[in-house]
Amino acid sequence: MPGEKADLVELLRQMILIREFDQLAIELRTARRIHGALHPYVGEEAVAAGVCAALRPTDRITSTHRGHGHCIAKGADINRMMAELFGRVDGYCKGKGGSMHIADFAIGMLGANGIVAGGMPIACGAALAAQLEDAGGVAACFFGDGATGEGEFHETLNIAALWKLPLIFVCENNRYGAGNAVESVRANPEISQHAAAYGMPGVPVDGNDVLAVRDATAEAVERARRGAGPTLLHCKTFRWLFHAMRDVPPPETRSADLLAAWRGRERDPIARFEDHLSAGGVVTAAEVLAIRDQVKRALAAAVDFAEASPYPDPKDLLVDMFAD
Amino acid sequence: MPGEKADLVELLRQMILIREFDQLAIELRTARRIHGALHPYVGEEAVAAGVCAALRPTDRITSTHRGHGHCIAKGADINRMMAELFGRVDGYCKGKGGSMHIADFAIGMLGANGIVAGGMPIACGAALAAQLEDAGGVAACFFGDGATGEGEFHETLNIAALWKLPLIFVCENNRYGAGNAVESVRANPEISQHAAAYGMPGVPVDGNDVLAVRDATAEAVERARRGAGPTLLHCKTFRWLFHAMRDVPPPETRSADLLAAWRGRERDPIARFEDHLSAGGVVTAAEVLAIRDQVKRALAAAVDFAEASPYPDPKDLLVDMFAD
Amino acid sequence: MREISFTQALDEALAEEMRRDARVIALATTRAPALEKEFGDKRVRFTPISEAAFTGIGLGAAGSGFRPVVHWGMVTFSFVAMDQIVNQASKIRYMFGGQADFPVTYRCTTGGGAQTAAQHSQSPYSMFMHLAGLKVILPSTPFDAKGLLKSAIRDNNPVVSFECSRLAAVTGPVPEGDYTVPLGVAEVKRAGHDVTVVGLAYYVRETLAVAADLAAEGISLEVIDPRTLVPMDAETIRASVRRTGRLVVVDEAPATCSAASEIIALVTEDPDTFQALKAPVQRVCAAPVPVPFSPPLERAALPDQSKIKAAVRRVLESAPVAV
Amino acid sequence: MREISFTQALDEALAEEMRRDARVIALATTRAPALEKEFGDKRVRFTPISEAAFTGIGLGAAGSGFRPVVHWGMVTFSFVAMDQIVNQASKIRYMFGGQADFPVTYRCTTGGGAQTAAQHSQSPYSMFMHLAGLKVILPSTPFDAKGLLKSAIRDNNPVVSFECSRLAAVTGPVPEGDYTVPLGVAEVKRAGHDVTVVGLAYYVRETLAVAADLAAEGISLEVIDPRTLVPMDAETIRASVRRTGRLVVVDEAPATCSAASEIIALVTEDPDTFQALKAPVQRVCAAPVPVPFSPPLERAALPDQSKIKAAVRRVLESAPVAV
Ligand SMILES: Cc1ncc(C[n+]2csc(CCOP(=O)(O)OP(=O)(O)O)c2C)c(N)n1
Ligand SMILES: Cc1ncc(C[n+]2csc(CCOP(=O)(O)OP(=O)(O)O)c2C)c(N)n1
Ligand SMILES: [Mg+2]
Ligand SMILES: [Mg+2]
Repeated sequence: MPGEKADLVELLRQMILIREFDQLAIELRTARRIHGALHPYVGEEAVAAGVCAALRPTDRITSTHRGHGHCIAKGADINRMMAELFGRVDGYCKGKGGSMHIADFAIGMLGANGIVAGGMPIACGAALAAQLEDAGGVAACFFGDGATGEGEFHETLNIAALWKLPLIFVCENNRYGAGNAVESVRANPEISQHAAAYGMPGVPVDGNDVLAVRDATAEAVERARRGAGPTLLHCKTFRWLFHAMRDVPPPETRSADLLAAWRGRERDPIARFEDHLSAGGVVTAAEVLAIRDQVKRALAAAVDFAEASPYPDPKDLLVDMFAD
Repeated sequence: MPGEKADLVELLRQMILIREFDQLAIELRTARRIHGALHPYVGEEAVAAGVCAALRPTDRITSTHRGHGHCIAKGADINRMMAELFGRVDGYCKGKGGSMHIADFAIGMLGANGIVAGGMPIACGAALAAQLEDAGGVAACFFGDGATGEGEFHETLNIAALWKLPLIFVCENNRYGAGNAVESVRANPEISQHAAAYGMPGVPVDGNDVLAVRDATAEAVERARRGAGPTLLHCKTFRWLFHAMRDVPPPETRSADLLAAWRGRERDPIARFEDHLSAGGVVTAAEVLAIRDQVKRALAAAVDFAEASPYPDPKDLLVDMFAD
Repeated sequence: MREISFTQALDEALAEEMRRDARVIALATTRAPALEKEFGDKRVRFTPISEAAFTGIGLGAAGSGFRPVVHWGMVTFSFVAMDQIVNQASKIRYMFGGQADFPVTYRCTTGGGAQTAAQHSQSPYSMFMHLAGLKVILPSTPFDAKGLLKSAIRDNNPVVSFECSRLAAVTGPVPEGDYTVPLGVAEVKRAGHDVTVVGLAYYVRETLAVAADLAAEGISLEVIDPRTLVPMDAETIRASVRRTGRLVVVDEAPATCSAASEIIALVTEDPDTFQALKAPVQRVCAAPVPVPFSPPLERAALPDQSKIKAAVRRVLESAPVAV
Repeated sequence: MREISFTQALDEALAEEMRRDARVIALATTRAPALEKEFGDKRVRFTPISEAAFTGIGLGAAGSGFRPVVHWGMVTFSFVAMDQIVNQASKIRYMFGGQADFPVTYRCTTGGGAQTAAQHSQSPYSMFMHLAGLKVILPSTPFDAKGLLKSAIRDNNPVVSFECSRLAAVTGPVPEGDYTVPLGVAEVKRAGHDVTVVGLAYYVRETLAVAADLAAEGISLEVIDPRTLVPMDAETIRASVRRTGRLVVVDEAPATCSAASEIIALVTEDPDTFQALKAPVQRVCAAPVPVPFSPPLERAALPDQSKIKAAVRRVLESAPVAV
C-alpha cells in the first residue's frame, strides 16, 4: 500500500468530510437556515482530496462555484466556512461572499469563483508569482468540463505553457455543465487532447480514484517544481446530485441506471477507497465509523459556531472596499 | 496545368492588384493624402486570392485589420475601397470606417475588423446562417497567427465543430503579431494542431503557393458544403513589410537575410506563380506586363475616383446610426 | 384580463415572435424544451459556455438575414462577451456606413436581493447605455416585458433586454395574443404633483408602494418608468419635473455613472426643466460596493422603501410644498 | 524645470517604481526594450495577445505578493478582458472580506482625434467608474501623468490608468526624480469666477485655450481637472460651482451615462451647490456615434474649442453675469 497510513486515513477523512459538509449544507439550505445558491460537490471528492494531497500548504489554488471540496482539501477551517454559508461575521469573508465566494489566502486558497473559467487566469498569476519567487511553489486551478468552452481556459493554457509556469490545470469533468452533458457542448469529449497543441502533457485520470488523482498530480507538481511547466489533468468523475439549488433541490432528470452505476460501491470515490484501504489492512470498519462520527461531530460544532456568530453590522457595509 | 487558363490568369491579376493596391496606399499615406493606420498585406497575397478562388460570390467572409487583400480577392470595387481610404462619401462605409473597417455585404464581405480574433464569431454566425439556409453556402474567416492567443478563436473552433458548421478557418501565419515573432507568443508554433482536440481537420498549407491554398480551401469547402463541418487551414506565409504605419513607415528591424529569403523569386507568391504559369505556357511575359499595366491604370483611376468624391457632410453625422 | 408572471410573459413574447417570423432563432446556454419542441433544434440552439463566441454568432447571423435572440444568462456573463458587444455589436452598423442591419436581441437577467453575492447581483445597464449603438429595454411589469421584448425582436438593431430577477415571479395582467410596447416611450405609472420619482425595474414597484403610503400623508408622487433606457424618453420625465419641481431617481445599480446620473443630467441641462427645479435632485441607488451576500448587509446595500421615502422627504423639506 | 512628453513621464514613472520596489513587474503585449534591459525579462514580460488571461494574471500575481503593472494597449482591447475587470478585479477584495490586497495597475490609451475610427477611438472611463471597486486616474499633463501613475502603482488596490493618446507627444515641466500626485485630488488649472468648466484629459488643454480666449472678452472661466475619476474630488468642483453658479463639463466620451453625467449629478444633488446654481448645467461631449474615420466627420463628432465656447455662452446667456 503506497503512502503512509496516516496520510491515507487523512485522505479518507477529508473525502468523508467534504461529502458530509455538502450534504449538511443541502439540509440547511432546504430548511432555509442558510441562503443563496448551493453547488454540491458530492461524488467528486476524490479530485479535490487527491490534488491537494500532492500540494504543499504554501502552494496556491483557485476554485469554482462548486468550491467547498477544494476549500476543505486545502485545509480550510469548516467553522469559518459554515459561518460564511450562514452569512455571519466570523465567516471567511465576514459574510460578504457566501457559498460561491469562499477564500482563505492564508492557506493559499485564492477563492471560489462564480464565473466559469474565471479563476484560471488568477491561478496563472499565482503561478507566475511562484516562478518569480523561485522557491519551488506551484499553483493549481480547478475548473469544470464546461469551462473548456470559455476562451479564458485556452488563453491560460498557452501562456502557462509558453512561460513554463508551475501550474496544474485540474479539469473536473463531472459529465455536465449545469443541465448539459459534456458531449452536447464539446465537439470532442476528451479534454486532455487540448494539451498537445501547447506541447504540454495532457493526462486522463480516473477522477474517482483518489490515489490515481494524487499520483497524477504529484507527477505534474514534480514537473512544475523543476521548471518544466504546466500539465493538464483531465479528471473524469460524476456529479451525483443536481447542478445547483436555491430554495429546494431541483428534481433529478437523469436515468436511475446511470446514477446507480456511478453511485455503486465500486465507483463511489469514498466507498471504493474505504474498501481499498480495508482490503489492504490500513483501516478497520471500526476506524471508519470513528472517522464518520468525528466528522459528524465536527460539522455539528461548525453549525453551532456559525449560529453563535453575529450577522455583520450594516454599519460596516463599506468596510473592506479599498485597502489603505 | 490544373484549372482554366482564365482562372489562373485572374488569380495572378488579383495578387498583383492586391500588392499594388497596398504599395500605393503606403505612398498615399506617406504623402498624407490618406489618413489613419495602414496594415499592408504585401507578401501574403496568395492566401486571400487562393481562399477566395475556392468560394462562391454568395459565400461570406470576415477579415482582419490587414484586410485590403481579402476585400479585393472577394471582389470588392477598388474605387470604393480607395474612396474609403480617402474618407470620402463614395467609400464603402461613406468614410465612416477607413482602412481598418471596409465591408461590402453585397459581395459577402462582412467586414475588416480592428479587434484581433473579433471577426471569427461573426463569421461563425454567417456559417450558422448558411447552415440554416441550407443552400450550400459556406463562410470563411481570416485571422492572424496572433489571433490564436485570443479566447474567441478557441471558442469559435469548438462551436463550429460541434454544430458542423460550414466554416473555413483561415489562419494567415505571417510569422509576426505586430513586433512579436510567433514563437515568442505561442508554446507551439504549429497552429493546425489545435484542430485535433475538436475532431476537425487541421491542415498546414504553404501560404505562398496560391494553388496550394486554393486547393486546400476547395477541399475544406467541399467538406463544409456536404455538412461535414469546419476545417482549420494553417497558411504559412510572411509579412514583407512593417506591421502598421501611421505618418511614416516604421524602420525595419528584421535581418536582411531573412527578408531576402522570403522576397526571392522562388518564395514571393506572385513571382513564383508567374514563373509557374509561364513555365506551363499559360501566360507570356508580355501578358504579365499587360496585366501590370492594367492594374496600375485601374489604381490610378481609383485614386481619381476617390479624390473626385466629396468628404461626407458633417450634417450627416448621425445618419446610419440606427436602422428603421 | 388573465394574469401571468414576468417570466411567462417573456417566454410568450419569444414564442410568438418565433411563430410570426421564421427568421427568428434562439441561442442560450440552457435548453428550452418547449421552444425546441415547437421550433426544432435548428432554430432553438443551446450553446457551449462560450458567451463571446455566441454573442458574435448572433451578430453575424443577424448580418446574414436572421433575427437571433441570444440569451446571456445573467448579465454577469455578458462581460466575457464584452468585446463582441462594445467593439462589434454597438459599432458595426455605423462603422460600415449603414450597409446592413443587425436585428439581434441580447437578453439577460439583472439585479440583487436574492443573496447571490457580488458577481451574480449586477445591474450595469449604464455601461451598455454609454455605448452609442445599442438600444436598451428594462421592463418592470409582465405587460411591458412582453410588449417590449416583442418590439426588441422586431427592431432592426441590436437591442439589449435587461430582465430583473426579482420580478421573475411577479404576476400581472397581460392580454392574450399580439401587442407591442414601443421602444423609447416612458410610462407614468402613477400621476401625482409633488415629487417626480423615476424608478427602474423592481424599484418601480417599490416606488409605487411608497407613493401609496405617502398619499395617506397627503404627499403626491408622480411615478415614472422609463421602460426603455435607450432611446430614453427624456421628455416625459422633464415634463413631469416641470410640473413637480422635484426629482428622485431610484435604482439598484451603484450611483456613479448610472442611469440615475444620466436622468439627472438630462433634467438639469434642459433650461426649462432646470428653471422649474425647486429642490436638489436625489439618487436612491445601491451603496458603492459589490453586492454582499449576508442578508442584513445586502439589505443595507440596496435601495428600499424607507430609503425612497427618506429621499422624497429630503426634497420636500428642501422646498416645502405650498399649501 | 526640464520639459518632457506625457509618454516619457509615464515611462519614467514605471521605471522609477520598478527601481524602487522589486515586486513591481510589468506585463504588456508589446516589448519594452529599455525596461527589459534594466530589469530583465522575468520582471518585464511581454505576453501573447490574450488580454483576458493577462488581466487575470496581473490580479492573481497581485494577490500573491507582487505589484503588476499591466498594459492593455488601447482601452479597446480591455473589453476582451472585461470579465476579469468587472467580475474579478473590481470585486475580489470586498467579496472575500478584505483578506488580501490586490495592488495591480491596469494601463491603457484612450481617445479619438487621430482618424483611427470607431474601435480605436474610445473613451469609456465611465464604464469603469460605475464598477464599485476600481480606482481610476486620467491625467492631462506630463507632470500629473508621472505623479498619478506612481501613486497608482503604490496604491494597494486595482487602479486603472487611462492615458489619452492625443496627449502622448505633449510636453510639459516634470521635475527630475521622485514625487507623487495623490489620488482623489482635483486641481484648479486656472482660477476664475464666471463659469466653472470641468475638462477631462485632452479637453483640459482645450478648455484652458478657451479660457485664455474668453478672458480677452472679460469672461472668467475656472478650469478644473479632476485628474482622478475614482475617487472623485467632488468637493473641489462643488466649491467652484458654489462661487460661479455655472457649470460646463467637457469630455470626448459620448454624453450618456458618462463621467460628465456623473459630475452633473454630484453637483446638482448637493443642496448648497444646487442652491448656488444660476443656469442649467451643460455637457460638451462626443456625438452619440462610434467615432467616424473621415476627418470632417470625426471633427464634427468630437468636442472642440468652438463647442466649448458655445456652451459657456449658453450658460452665461441663461444667467447673465451681473456687472
Ligand atoms: C461565464 C459564465 N457563464 C455561465 C455561467 C452559469 N453557470 C454556472 S455553473 C455553470 C456550469 C458549469 O459547468 P462546469 O464547468 O462543468 O462545472 P460544474 O458545475 O459541472 O462543476 C454555468 C453555465 C457562469 N457562472 N459563468
Ligand atoms: C484584442 C486586440 N488586442 C490587441 C490588438 C492590437 N493589435 C493589432 S494587430 C496586432 C497583431 C496581430 O497579429 P496577427 O493576428 O498575427 O495578425 P497580423 O497583424 O500579423 O496580420 C495587435 C496586437 C488588437 N487589435 N486587438
Ligand atoms: Mg461539469
Ligand atoms: Mg501575424
